[in-house]
Amino acid sequence: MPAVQNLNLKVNEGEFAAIVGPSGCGKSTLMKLATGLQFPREGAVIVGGRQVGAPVKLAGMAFQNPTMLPWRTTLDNILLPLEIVEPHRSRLRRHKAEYVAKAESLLAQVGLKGQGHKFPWQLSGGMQQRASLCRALIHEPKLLMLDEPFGALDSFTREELWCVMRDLHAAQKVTIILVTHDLREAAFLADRIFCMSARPGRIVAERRVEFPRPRDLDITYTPEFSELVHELRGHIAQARQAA
Amino acid sequence: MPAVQNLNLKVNEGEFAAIVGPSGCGKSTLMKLATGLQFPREGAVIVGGRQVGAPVKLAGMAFQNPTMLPWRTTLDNILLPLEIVEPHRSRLRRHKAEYVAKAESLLAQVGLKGQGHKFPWQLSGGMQQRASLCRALIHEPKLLMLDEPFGALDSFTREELWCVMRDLHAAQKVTIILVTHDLREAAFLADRIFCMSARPGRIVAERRVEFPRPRDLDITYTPEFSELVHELRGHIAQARQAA
Amino acid sequence: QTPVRFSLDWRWEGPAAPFAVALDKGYFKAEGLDVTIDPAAGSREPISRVASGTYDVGFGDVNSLVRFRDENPGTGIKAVMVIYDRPPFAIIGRKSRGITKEVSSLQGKKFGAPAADGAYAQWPIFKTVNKIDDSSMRFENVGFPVREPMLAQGEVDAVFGFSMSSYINLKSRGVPADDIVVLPMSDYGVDLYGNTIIVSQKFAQEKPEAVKGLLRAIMKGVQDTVKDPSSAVDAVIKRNDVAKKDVELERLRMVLEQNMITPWVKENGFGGIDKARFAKALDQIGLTFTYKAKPGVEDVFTDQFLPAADQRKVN
Amino acid sequence: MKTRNQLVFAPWVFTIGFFVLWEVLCRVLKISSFILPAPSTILWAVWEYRSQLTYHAFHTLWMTLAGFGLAVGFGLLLGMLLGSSRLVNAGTYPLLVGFNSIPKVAVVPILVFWFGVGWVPPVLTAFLISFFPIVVNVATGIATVEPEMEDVLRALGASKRDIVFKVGVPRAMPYFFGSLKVAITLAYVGSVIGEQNASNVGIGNLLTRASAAFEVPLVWAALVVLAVLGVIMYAVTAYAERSMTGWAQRSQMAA
Amino acid sequence: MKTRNQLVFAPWVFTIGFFVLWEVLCRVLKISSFILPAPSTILWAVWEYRSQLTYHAFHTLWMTLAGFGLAVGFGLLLGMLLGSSRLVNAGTYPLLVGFNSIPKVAVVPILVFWFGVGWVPPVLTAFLISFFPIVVNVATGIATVEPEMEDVLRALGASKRDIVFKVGVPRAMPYFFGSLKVAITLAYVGSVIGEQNASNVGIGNLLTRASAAFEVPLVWAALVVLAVLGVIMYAVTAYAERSMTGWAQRSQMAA
Ligand SMILES: Nc1ncnc2c1ncn2[C@@H]1O[C@H](COP(=O)(O)OP(=O)(O)OP(=O)(O)O)[C@@H](O)[C@H]1O
Ligand SMILES: Nc1ncnc2c1ncn2[C@@H]1O[C@H](COP(=O)(O)OP(=O)(O)OP(=O)(O)O)[C@@H](O)[C@H]1O
Ligand SMILES: [Mg+2]
Ligand SMILES: [Mg+2]
Repeated sequence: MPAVQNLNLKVNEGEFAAIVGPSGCGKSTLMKLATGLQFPREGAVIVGGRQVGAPVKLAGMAFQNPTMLPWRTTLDNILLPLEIVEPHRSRLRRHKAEYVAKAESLLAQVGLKGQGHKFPWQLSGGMQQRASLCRALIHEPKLLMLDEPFGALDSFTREELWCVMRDLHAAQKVTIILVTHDLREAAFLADRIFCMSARPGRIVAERRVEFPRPRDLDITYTPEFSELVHELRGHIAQARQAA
Repeated sequence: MPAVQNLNLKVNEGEFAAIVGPSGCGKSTLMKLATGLQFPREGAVIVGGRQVGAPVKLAGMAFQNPTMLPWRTTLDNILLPLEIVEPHRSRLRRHKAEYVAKAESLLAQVGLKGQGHKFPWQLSGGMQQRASLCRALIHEPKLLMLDEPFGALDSFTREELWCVMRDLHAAQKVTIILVTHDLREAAFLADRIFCMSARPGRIVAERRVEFPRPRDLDITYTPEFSELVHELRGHIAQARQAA
Repeated sequence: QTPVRFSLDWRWEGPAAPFAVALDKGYFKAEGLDVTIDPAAGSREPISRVASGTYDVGFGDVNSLVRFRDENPGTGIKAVMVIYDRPPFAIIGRKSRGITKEVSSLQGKKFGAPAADGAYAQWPIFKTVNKIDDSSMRFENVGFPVREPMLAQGEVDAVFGFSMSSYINLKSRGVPADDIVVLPMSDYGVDLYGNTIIVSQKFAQEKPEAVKGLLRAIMKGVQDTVKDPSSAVDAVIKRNDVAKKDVELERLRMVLEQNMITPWVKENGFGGIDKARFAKALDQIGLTFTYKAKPGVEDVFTDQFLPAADQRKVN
Repeated sequence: MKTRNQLVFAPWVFTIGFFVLWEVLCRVLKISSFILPAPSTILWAVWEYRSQLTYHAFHTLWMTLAGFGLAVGFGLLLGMLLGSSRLVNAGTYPLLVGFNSIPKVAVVPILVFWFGVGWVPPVLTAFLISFFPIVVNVATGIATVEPEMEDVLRALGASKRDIVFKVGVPRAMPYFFGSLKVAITLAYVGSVIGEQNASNVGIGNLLTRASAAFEVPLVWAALVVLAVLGVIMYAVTAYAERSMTGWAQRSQMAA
Repeated sequence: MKTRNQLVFAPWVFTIGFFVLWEVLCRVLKISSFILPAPSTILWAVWEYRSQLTYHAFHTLWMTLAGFGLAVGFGLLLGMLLGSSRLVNAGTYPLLVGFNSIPKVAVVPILVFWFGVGWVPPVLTAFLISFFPIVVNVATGIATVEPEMEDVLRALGASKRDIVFKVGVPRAMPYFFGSLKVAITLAYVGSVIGEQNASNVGIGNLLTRASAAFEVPLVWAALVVLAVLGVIMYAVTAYAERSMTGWAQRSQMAA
């Protein structure tokens, strides 16, 4: 049985989209298909009107597992995209210090100040996940694909990072696609939320989020917010039942 | 700087303890020290009045990362503890079918019915985590150490598994130590909650949870419950500030 | 039946015909011996094999035996029967490269001289006896497989080798027979003996009758081979599935003529030694290395196991 | 499934291409057949001596398999020991490396002293020459197991032996199979060396006799037979590898 | 830090123990010195011939290093190619395996024909004999990279070359260093074979001359020198390994 089927999902440029759905419904698969990391056994993936044949360039991606390269320090792991993506690639050698400073400031933003010299396996699970987020951001991609980037974090750290993402989105107008199982997270951050169901993975609901931006953490305590989360819960409950 | 220091933590037999704390504060390290998987660079670890010298036997452990062995199917991964721990070890060959049936029923309980033949890398992140939980349970250990076992799950699946854990604890009177960053989870499941702070990791607060057992999911909507969660939030907020 | 392990000096090729004949015609069996014959990789190998006790009897180079005994005193292995009255050591050159039968033609030439070669090992004798100054000559350590091909290609002017192998190999490489010049060292004052039958001390002391029987059987094999080389070679071909009869027969004929059935053998019978010549050989061996303790003739060779003189006639 | 077909044909294309190139070079450069015979000459020799070659090849195959079998068993055991004990590792590696820096040709005569000419020296030479790569790779494979995987078992109070068998060895399988490719070729070399100096049969023995008789095409025919035997054994190993370490071969890089 | 000390002493203890055992066995079993000389005899010969041994050993060392260097470079490149292309892998493995099943002794004569007697044949033999383990291990290392690691780079639109260099090669380093231990010992064997057949200097040449002259203790002295050279090279490699693949050696099994 295919993991995802007949799945249609439209995200505008500069939009912040969130995908929610029960565990195992095909969210990660969707992300990998969309970026061309996996190829469909049958059928085709169309992005921007064109069939995806090779990994799309210029996406920043944070995987569900942090998968840092164990032979590089955290800092070197974060600098990795710069060694690949132009124009940084050709600039990296000469402007090393500048880029390192940028990586350090990103680390500081996610609460890992001064941990760059450690190897990934010397970091805690949540720290690795945050470092992996830094890696997705360092080259300032136009499209960010985040697969449960805050799954291993406590609520405080998580909320801090929400704000970091919110500000980043506001400042740079990047397109962000966020996979999450935290409905509050989706409601707080996204412009549009897609609910997926399992076996085969399909979009069962699409919901625009109309809260004005910039949003403050306080809105998560408003009744409208609770209502939205409740509505999403309903969709997911349905999606699970269907499976 | 040591990851944890002067840490004293008393869990009674048959108790359900939860440990909460900000990311990177030393929760996983604590678990590993207590089970003898890591040895302290300095000082000693005392469990049950005796210094820990080798990994303690008869503990069931679910790690923060599922770390399934990639060369075994999910089912074989789950059966692994039986190949090690007596008395199952000597019984396994003759009673194979019985044990497989047990593993299958565990899989069904966590919502992975019929997925046993798949290899771990064919499962989604949340599914791996659930399989790893099955592995911790299969040999019915007297002590369960769970390190963020529900981190990658959506709230519905998570709540289902809360109930599974609750029933298991009620039925078998195992001692459970649960690390989590979800305060509602801790409040719903635990008899006693420990809050940790970072750098070095210490217990900053200990809180008994007095809700009567058996608890229903409904209690999570009571004001007492919200109050407890709020109190815990306060401890963690303090713990983070201190760092 | 007394079991006897016998080590040849080399593969099953023409020169091993006497032993093959003795096996096939049951001469060993008739003496009450159950002989197994194994090949070896060179005429030095049987010496250490016999000395180690793995083999009872070997067919190997007596000059190496002298040297071996000097290096390892107390092993007590001895030569009991001479097979090659003259050693096959030779310098093989090409007329077209200026090599002639004259020793002086060797001056300033380039030689293919395998480090492990038995012929090259006698160079110090050759050079001393013929008063050659070899400072202008170049000796290249080439492996056995390339020795003759390099000569055929003209990479070297001459090689050290055994007359019967190198000559035949060169011919099969397409070098015309009249371009090949063979300088057998024994024609140039090198008075050594060649391969002999060697027995271990243990075997000789514990089973002297078996040794005598063995030599009688070999003697018969030699006589049969001399009489009918062609059918003797068949016994070899049977044991070597890549050997070609005409080649092996030619090789055997050369060995018989040049090394085994020499004028001295025709006159005095096969298998024995001329004590004076043997003593001289011991002196000459002293030119190739320094004795720790120079042996006497009796130490190296004993004729006590040889068949009676009248049984050792070969013509 | 175009790529599947390509994968099946690739070995043939490459191999045949290689031989064609060799043939052409031999003809164009007029390389004389006693330096490097053209494949056609060698093929002809293979045909001419087919019965001898078959007979000796089977003997060599047996010697090699016996030696290789010993090497696999011993190599796995020693590799497990070295991989799981830093002390034994530090202690014995120098000896092992030292022993392996010694050309095995030098060891064959000793084997003859002890066991005489026969099947023992080739088998032992094949064994001695081929066990080392297996030891090194298995040891490396076990020593580089991710501690996270070990912890799964250690948390259960598993003995070190259990950990080595349940995690170390399976994790080391890709390493092990890698080493088998090296070991099987070395085992052939070993049994041939053994046969050259201490046997009355076998390709090694045939080789020396052929080269002593300057039958260069036959020498090469024997070498080609050796190579073919090696490739067959490799194919068997590769098949076993695919079926046993499929879990490790998921990389898409090798596409 | 008791274990640290143990690790430093272990090689010495094992090695000295081994030689003592050898000495005792030789004396008790009265093994004659032309079969297997006792270590004391060998040591004496080493001392007696120290100047020749040093001279020839340096020559061999150079030959070996040159051949080994070539093998490392070529092996890495070919291994990367084979590990990253299934097609090339399927196509060339049979050829490589076939070539490696051929005893290199048989190849030396060809080298002598083409390059004459001198330094080229030993270097090339060392190269030819030692590159294969490197190729196999590097290829295996690259082919078994976890796809999750590749994805990190593939998501950035990295070219295959980038992926091979940034993920494949570092991931294959433990495999690579494992193979070096095998390759260095083979390289010694190769240069010795080359020297035996095509050189006027070097340990290989010394070996043949000594064994032709029944100087068995000198033969063994030369072999011991070879072994010591091999161990020294191994120590250098092991040092490089420790400093470059520390990340992979975190296993606690090897305690
Ligand atoms: N490599 C693979 N081979 C075969 N099946 C796979 C593979 N990867 C994923 N699947 C299957 O596809 C389905 C969807 O998996 P996916 O990882 O996309 O889920 P998900 O929505 O990300 O779940 P989670 O929230 O638990 O991470 C699952 O049923 C899983 O078993
Ligand atoms: N192997 C290691 N070597 C060195 N330092 C380590 C190692 N493992 C963990 N640490 C450090 O110990 C501290 C605590 O790590 P730990 O994994 O216990 O955190 P945690 O509480 O589990 O965090 P999280 O909630 O993010 O999983 C961190 O600062 C981390 O950098
Ligand atoms: Mg997922
Ligand atoms: Mg943790």
